[in-house]
Amino acid sequence: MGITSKKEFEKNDFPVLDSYEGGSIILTQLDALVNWARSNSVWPLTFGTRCCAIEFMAVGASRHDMARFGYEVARATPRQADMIIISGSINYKMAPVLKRLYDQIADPKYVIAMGACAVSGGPFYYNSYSIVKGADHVIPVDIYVPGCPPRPEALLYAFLQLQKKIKREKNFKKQLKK
Amino acid sequence: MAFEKYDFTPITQSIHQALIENVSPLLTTIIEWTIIGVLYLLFIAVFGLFLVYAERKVCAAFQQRLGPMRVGPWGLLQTIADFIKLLMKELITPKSVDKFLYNLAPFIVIIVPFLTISVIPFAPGLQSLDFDIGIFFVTAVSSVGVIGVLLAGWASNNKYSLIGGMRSGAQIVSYELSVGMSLITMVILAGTMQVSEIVELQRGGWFLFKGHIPALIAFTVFVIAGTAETNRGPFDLAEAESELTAGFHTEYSGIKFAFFFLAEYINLFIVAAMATIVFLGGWMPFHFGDWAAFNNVMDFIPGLVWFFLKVFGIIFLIMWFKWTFPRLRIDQILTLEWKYLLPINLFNILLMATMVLLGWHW
Amino acid sequence: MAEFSEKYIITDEIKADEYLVNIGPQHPSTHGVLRLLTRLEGEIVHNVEPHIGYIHSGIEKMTEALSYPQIVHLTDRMDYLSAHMNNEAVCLCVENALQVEVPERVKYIRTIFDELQRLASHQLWWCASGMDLGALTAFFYGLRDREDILDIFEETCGARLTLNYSVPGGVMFDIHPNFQKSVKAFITKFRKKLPEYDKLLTDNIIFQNRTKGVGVLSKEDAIAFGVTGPTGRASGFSCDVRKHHPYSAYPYIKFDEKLGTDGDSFMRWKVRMDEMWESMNIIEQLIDNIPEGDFAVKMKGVIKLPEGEFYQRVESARGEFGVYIVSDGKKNPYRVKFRSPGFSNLFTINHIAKGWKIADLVAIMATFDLVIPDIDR
Amino acid sequence: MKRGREIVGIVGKRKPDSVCKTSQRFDRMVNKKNKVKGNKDIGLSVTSRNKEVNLAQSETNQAMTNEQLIEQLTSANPDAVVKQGSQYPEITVAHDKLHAFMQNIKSDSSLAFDYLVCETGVDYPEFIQVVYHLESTSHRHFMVVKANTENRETATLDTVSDIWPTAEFHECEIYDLLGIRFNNHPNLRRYFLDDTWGHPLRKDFHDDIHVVER
Repeated sequence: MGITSKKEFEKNDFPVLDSYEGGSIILTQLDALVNWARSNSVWPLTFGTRCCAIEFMAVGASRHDMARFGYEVARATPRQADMIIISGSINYKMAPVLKRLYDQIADPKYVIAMGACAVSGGPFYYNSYSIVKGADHVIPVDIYVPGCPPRPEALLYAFLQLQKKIKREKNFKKQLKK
Repeated sequence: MAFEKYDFTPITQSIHQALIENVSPLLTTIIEWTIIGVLYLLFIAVFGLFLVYAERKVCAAFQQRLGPMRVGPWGLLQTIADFIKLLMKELITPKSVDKFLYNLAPFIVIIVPFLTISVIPFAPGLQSLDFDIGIFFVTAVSSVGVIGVLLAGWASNNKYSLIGGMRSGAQIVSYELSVGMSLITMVILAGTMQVSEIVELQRGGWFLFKGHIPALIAFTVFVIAGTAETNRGPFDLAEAESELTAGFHTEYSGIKFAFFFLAEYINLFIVAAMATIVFLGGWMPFHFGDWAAFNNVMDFIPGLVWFFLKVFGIIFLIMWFKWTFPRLRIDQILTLEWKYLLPINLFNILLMATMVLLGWHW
Repeated sequence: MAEFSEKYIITDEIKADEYLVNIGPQHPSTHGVLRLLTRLEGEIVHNVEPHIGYIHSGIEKMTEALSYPQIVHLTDRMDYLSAHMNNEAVCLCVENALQVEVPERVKYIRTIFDELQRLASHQLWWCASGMDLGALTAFFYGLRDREDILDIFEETCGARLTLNYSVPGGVMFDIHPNFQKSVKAFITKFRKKLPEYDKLLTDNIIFQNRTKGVGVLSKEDAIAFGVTGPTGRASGFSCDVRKHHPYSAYPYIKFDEKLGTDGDSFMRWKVRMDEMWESMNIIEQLIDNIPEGDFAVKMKGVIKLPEGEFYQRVESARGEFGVYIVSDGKKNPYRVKFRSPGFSNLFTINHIAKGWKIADLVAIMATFDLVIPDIDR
Repeated sequence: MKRGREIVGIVGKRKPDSVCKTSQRFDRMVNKKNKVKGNKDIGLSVTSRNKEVNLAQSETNQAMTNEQLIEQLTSANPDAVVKQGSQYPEITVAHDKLHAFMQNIKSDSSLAFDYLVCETGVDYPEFIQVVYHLESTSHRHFMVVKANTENRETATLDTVSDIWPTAEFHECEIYDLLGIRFNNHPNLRRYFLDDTWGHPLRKDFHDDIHVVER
């Protein structure tokens, strides 16, 4: 399905209203509001392991400036962060630490696996005795960004994809069904 | 004068009259309290969020970036999105914390700006509490905030928090002195502690110009000490990110963290407002000697606008500090206070007293 | 699966007033996943014990199953900020072992890339350590100028960070036609920008108070602990491999080895700032004189090193980088050891941070310019 | 900038020796110019050491040649094995005499190997070898010392961390990856891996769980 016009692109961009059949209007609108807020204010944890961390820094810097999308406030403490960008490889000694960091983040939390190492082990897939073959062996990952290291534009695209993903969430309906 | 037409006193008076004629005096008081409370709550929420946005834009400008752009026009809705997100975020209470104090701390911190803001005259007639000890009240109440910070540091059961809390305690207790003394210097000049009267006294010229040398010294000291008291860079040791992750609020998440965040910015506003009132004539317009035409044009601008213009000027100055200077070390901060600012202040009070006594001011 | 238990290994007993703080593995000041087990009394550091291995990837073991051209591509994942120096070290080692003389053009290109990489690395160090000291704006200024160098890299070799540009026998492909022009433009621009860096931090009174006299490393200690690079040179330890064991085009050019005297954090800062000027001088000497010729010599399809042991030293952005290859005559090495500068540098932390405040520990860490994957390999 | 044009003469296929001469001549010219102009140097307290660099001169800086070095070492330690034709002077010392030998070459003022560049281990079928790359910062010698352990199973060697403090950390790394225990080491612990792991750089290390072989 190709996107031909700007209008169609925008329609694809906001699938929230399309995806609700029935249900109460108030909760739907509330859902849309909360998702709008959440998707536009995702604060990453300052967490970098390998080369990708440098590209992550480049994304935060003047030329690429991720602050435009509301991803600005990189928090050093996991309690206040919303997202981990796993930038680099995770080894078996680091894996419990990463799991713990993920657990310390308050819900809702998101994970971006940046770079080949975090996606699959990358260059350390073969013959390495200590690298976990993909960070998704340790914590659930929302967005995968390939590349070694990915370009800053790729990470920005991942942010936009994450925004789209957050906008599809159903927070209140789930609670009602319970 | 021309700007008297922007006086809010008739409006507040008419509301008061209408209420007191129709309902009992007790109910009048309750209704007025409620209105004022709601108004201040709204003001703090909206203005706090706006200051966060302003800080982001200012720092982006310093860093040759754009800052928030995508959420609303020019990213204006960014902080609202942040606020809703923080509101909806999970509140984690770690297992080993002192639960009562841990939950109490953010409220103590947020109460302080509510108390201090009550004596600030935004415009003629737009002030809820007009004590005769207004300045004294501000200095007394603003030191309550440190208790919240200390509690947060202690109750979090985290070593980073504890170090941050202790740093903050040492720092704020020290800099309270400088803030108080620089205000007292100006109180000597004014001869009163009543905030509205201090503003009224500056009708002929701002105290910064009236008191010339000692007033300038007091102003400089006040801005430095005020920056330190609000825990902002370069004095942000309590939450020094590269050393203590997030300092005293390391363990706080969601809206409790937002309280700390908001309180910091409202405190910033209060420091700027106090500097405006005491040194820059509050809502008084800028007048220049005998230039009647110029003065009339200045009078045309409402007092509320004047007040916020001055406040934003000082807030911008303090933001400028933050985004330019590296952070000090704890012993350097205390050295700065006890070895430099405090002696300068004591000397300055003497100078001001002599000057007032001999009538060497305009 | 082998389980990792979190153990506190403490060399001597904790005294009554002391407490332990775990700085890291996730902490903004450690620049990666380093864990510093710190014993504090109040704010004063009594003991720092670095715990590494949180990013250990076993590159040395992996190389035993790879051929020599493949090893080159793993090396820039170690010290990714001096990726080209690492690549070059392996290439030079292989070329030395095979007695291959690379064309002059390659030497010039490699040296220019070395210095560009050093500039980029020092820029990143500058902005990261500015952030550690609390000056957040520095972070953005450094990265802004770094992008210009990355553009030059990208133009020629298609990569921004992990260059993979050197191969045994030369470089991967010839320089881009615009290369000389854009390098010159960058140098002209950066010569104007660099004084800005000094204005923002070096001349700042708060910055000087934070760094002067803090964390002094004496020359004797620097030699004894094997501290190399700008960190060692700040202590007066003349350890520049470019001077003492010149390789590539370094014998042809004239440059100063910046030596400090005090060995404190400020001197480490100053030496790096001066090295940026010196790097630009080196590039300017070379950029107009790149000789014509091949960009690589023809190597055999399968490179087999003669039996023996080969050691090659290069000066990476943070010190002496060494490659030690033991070959048994096959296409894979028998054993490869990377002597990383960060490994030796890191472990002096305990020696020099004792007695300073926790904020000074951060300042010392910042001026050491550590890259953790370089230490862990 | 003008400096770019000062060394135009060296471009081409000239040999390093001629390069040095020309560059020296140019340098003299540059120095004369700089006396008038004053070289711009922002280093306020950083002393610049402008030494003539070339391969030949850096060799002459050495107090003695490699042959003399080997001769002196072998005369003092007759049972040390010298390898011929290697990149650097190379000496293999018996494991029980290692510590005394190392102490000697550091304290001897004519040798003064005070800088341990690199210490590493190599696993051979019969023994594990520890390789020390040493440099003298005063004489600029470079030398390789090797010591073999008696066997692979209980590989032990004397520590040199009391001679060069940096060895303490390199030895921990070797212990971690190759499993050599160092006697008298102050704090021998595993840096990278846990006690439950084997020693991965040994040739017989196999790990079917973590390693994907190719």
